[in-house]
Amino acid sequence: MFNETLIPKLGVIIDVRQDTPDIKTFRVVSPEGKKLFEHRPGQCAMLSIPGVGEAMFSITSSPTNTEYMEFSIKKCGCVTTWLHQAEVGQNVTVRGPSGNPFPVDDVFAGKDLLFVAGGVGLAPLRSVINYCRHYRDRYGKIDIVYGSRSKDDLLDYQEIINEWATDSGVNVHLTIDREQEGWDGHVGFVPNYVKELGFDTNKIAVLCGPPIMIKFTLEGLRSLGFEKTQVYTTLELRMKCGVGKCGRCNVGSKYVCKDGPVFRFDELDELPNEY
Amino acid sequence: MRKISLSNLDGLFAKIAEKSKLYIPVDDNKGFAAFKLWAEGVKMSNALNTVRSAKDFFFPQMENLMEFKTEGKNIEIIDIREEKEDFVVFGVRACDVKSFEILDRVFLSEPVDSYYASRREKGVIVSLACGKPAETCFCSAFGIDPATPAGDITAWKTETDLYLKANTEKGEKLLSQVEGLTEDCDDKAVEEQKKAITEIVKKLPLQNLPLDKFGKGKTKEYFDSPEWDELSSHCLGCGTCTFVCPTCQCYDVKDFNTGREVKRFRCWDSCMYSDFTLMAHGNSRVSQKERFRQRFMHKLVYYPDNNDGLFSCVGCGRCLSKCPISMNIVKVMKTLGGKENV
Amino acid sequence: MQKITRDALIEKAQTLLDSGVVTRVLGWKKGDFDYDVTPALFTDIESMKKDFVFGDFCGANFSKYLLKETKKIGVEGKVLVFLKSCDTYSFNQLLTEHRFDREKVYAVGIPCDGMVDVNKIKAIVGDGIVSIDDSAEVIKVETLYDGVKELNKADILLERCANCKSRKHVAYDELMGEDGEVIDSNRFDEVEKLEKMSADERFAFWQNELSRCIRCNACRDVCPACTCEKCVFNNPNSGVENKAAANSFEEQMFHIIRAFHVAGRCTDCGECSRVCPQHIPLHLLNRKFIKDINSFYGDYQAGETVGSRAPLTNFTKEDLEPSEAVNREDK
Amino acid sequence: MQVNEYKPKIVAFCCNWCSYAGADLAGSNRLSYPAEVKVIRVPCSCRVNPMFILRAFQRGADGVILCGCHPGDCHYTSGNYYTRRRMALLFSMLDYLGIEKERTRVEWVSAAEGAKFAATMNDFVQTVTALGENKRLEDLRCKK
Repeated sequence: MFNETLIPKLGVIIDVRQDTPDIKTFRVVSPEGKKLFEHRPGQCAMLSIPGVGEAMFSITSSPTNTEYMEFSIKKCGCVTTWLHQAEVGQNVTVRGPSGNPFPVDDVFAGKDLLFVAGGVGLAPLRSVINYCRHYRDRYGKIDIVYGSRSKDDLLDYQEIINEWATDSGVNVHLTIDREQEGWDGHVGFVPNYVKELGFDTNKIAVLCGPPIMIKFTLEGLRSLGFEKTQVYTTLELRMKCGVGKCGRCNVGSKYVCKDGPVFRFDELDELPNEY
Repeated sequence: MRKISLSNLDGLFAKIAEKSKLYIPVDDNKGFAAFKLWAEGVKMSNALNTVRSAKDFFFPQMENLMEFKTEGKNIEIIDIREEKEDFVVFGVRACDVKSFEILDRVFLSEPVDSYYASRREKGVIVSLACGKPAETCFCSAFGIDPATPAGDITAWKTETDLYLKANTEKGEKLLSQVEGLTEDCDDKAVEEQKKAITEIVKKLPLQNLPLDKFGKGKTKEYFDSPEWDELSSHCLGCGTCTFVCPTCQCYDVKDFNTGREVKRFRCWDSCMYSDFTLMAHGNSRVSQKERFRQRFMHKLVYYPDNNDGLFSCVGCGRCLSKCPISMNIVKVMKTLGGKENV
Repeated sequence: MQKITRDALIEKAQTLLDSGVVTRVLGWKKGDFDYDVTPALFTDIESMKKDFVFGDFCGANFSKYLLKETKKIGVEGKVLVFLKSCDTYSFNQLLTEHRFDREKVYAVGIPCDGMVDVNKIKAIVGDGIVSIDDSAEVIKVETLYDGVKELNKADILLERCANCKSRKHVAYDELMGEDGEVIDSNRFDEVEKLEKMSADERFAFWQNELSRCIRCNACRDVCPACTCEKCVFNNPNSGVENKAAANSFEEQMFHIIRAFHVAGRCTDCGECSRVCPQHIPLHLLNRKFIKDINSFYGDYQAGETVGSRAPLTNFTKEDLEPSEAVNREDK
Repeated sequence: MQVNEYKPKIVAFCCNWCSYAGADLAGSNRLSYPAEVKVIRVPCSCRVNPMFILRAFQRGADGVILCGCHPGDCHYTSGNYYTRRRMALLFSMLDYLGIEKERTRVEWVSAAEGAKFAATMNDFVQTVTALGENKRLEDLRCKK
């Protein structure tokens, strides 16, 4: 019998972390306690609970983590709501990895990097950021702009201030949408903040967040002089098979699960506007 | 080339059915054909084609993929795949044979879909030349010859005899199995029929579709065409075209909880359905226009983009005769490609 | 009954468009073959003169299209719709259920002497239809293989037209030609025939029919009574499959629920059977409900008047018991 | 006596105000009715949608019985009148499709009629036992 990609592997949730009021991060390993499979930064995996459904999630942990995989999941639909009530020890099924990773070893190598994320949009970027931090000497300066609705909605807040912000050559710029007690950082929307910060264009930018944020951030970067060939993002659409056969996650002739989820903006320009 | 008298067709079927399951087109009580398992007394239909396509044999409308048993926090994954049996499909028309090639490019490309592959491996296709193509046929527009269909064996039916010619090793094997019933012959009668079919095909009304206007790299040209509004305006959003289409291959994966275990199955899905791309946060194809456009863009542009220019339509004409509102790929091609070319 | 011609309808549309009574026309558009017509919206008379057709193949019931048409935002004026007598019942039923704005529609009733079923033609003449001349009672069909054949219109009518229940128009702003009468049809004959069979025979009959179902949902999507914004079969939380023809249970369930949901609201317009790609006689399910309703609770024709209370949203204290219903001798 | 006697599975939808109380009374009066009857409490017999009944058959029921207040006594004034019409049509349709009409039943049981509840259930179980397993409205996926 052939190996079948539709048949998943068994995984166990060994840790659940409440990141924000509606986002939890799940740590998953195989029943033997090992990492389920190797992946590259930016790739996804299908998680499922039999009888509830199967859905695609970004793998938020870095490939350099050899012990486990993590998924940061926002409570949104059927599967995510179910996962949010799951406890440690719960089995889930995992299938993957799906899609293409960020070109961290060729295009990104030696360059300055700018990561821009909004809300749960940090989830797919976290694996890349941690990968680049792990191989710190392979990359130039790293800037991270991350915004959320409020301080409580900032994902991985502790990790960001304790680890990312203390790394040398890594600049973290946090922002929240509205004034809040106990917050002395920047207040305002991400796109404006990016423009205010005014980055030089000699770097690669990676965006992820709500569509509206992506739209305006891209405009902002363009006004700063960035070319579309310098800016990457990651897409998400309805997926079922994860291998480009079930026919629903396509944007034009590209399948997000197979040809994506990572796209460069000039590539997206070639595709119809249906995502 | 081998031949057998039509009067002994049952003998041929019986011989094939000795070794493997045999499916032939059979008329129902209303005179519409469908592939059915052959058994003593089952007569082959004279209809041009079956209502459903032959894709069912390799990509059934519904199939169980795997099972799960859950208990508390534990899940057990059960692989229910089994070795498939050999089977023979008799009387597949040229268009449907071509559709297998189109499905193959999806399901047999990496990563191979083992459910499809295991059926494909076991099936032997006996195709049948179309003596009397219908006005809705336009396979020749896609370079398919209804007089010489592909398949493991090609068959031609004349007034008196059935002629058989093997094209593949699988076909040779099947022919040798029925060798005692058939006799060697020349291809005179077959050549005559081929000529006659070619003449008829020239008279069919839909042979010259503006195919050169579609294909690889035409996404931008048609995606924002204003014509989509009118073309899709009365689409009901049902799945008839998709489900009778031999090349539509989109599927859904769902779970069914039987109370004892969860069966994960896949079933045909239709891009015409409103829930096809529905996500918790919204739908990327908000109205019927986008769904309608997806179906035809996929057949005429996206699929060719990914498959060396091969169109994902075989001109079987099923959607022409089955669509509740008579909207179909021919009308789409004519409208978008410009009527002056037709 | 005089035959309404294409030209008469175009003339009517022109008058209404020119005078500004309507701004667009819902009509039939010519397709690739003589029997192949598509519903279309015309906004000017030139395109109508070019593409509009009217003939024996214009069976589609346009009342459901009015839902979408009257909800269009930013579109001024009324839409002209041509309604055959049977369509007017669906029109009224939709109004009863407040499904569209009557003020945005201008309905012209057109007399109809029955529409033709192309499948019946194909069953007689075979494939390869080159042309069909339906201008007279005797329909001339030319095929590639058999030359010209003459068919009697009565032999090739759509099922619903062969058993036409009414030539009377129950709703219109204007009527072309003379109105017809309600017909004492034989439409329940087949239901009765089935009822007389044994349970085993009935079961075998329906298994044979329903097993062909491919769950394309065309019967639901075309039905003028099925106008829910979100169908129960499309609700993932209902646990009902909307497309998986899993087994005979799912098929029975789908068809029972579909027919039950329109029971008392179904006007017997016959669209479900007309569009079924597998030719399942779905009208026999709907008619069973209509027949039962008539015999249990008194004659009721959905859509006969606007605002009537449907039998299933109504009751009397003397209604018969379910046990009596299934054991009636005269059922 | 046969050892492996066939025991049908029966689902009884009981309205909260009359029939469920009737079942309760049958229990407190120690009137016995077969254990194969699984009672599902619904706020009103009118709550039972035809899909519930089909669903019960799908999940392996051999008979489905619906109990509500006597006509005229509905807690919500008129719920059971609607039930009566719906079920008359549904049962007639099931019969029309060739499904045994004895597998479905509607019975009006008041809160005071514990004895009637027990008698009805005994009778219904007997009827369904005589019919044997539900084969015509079964979903094989749910069978063992």
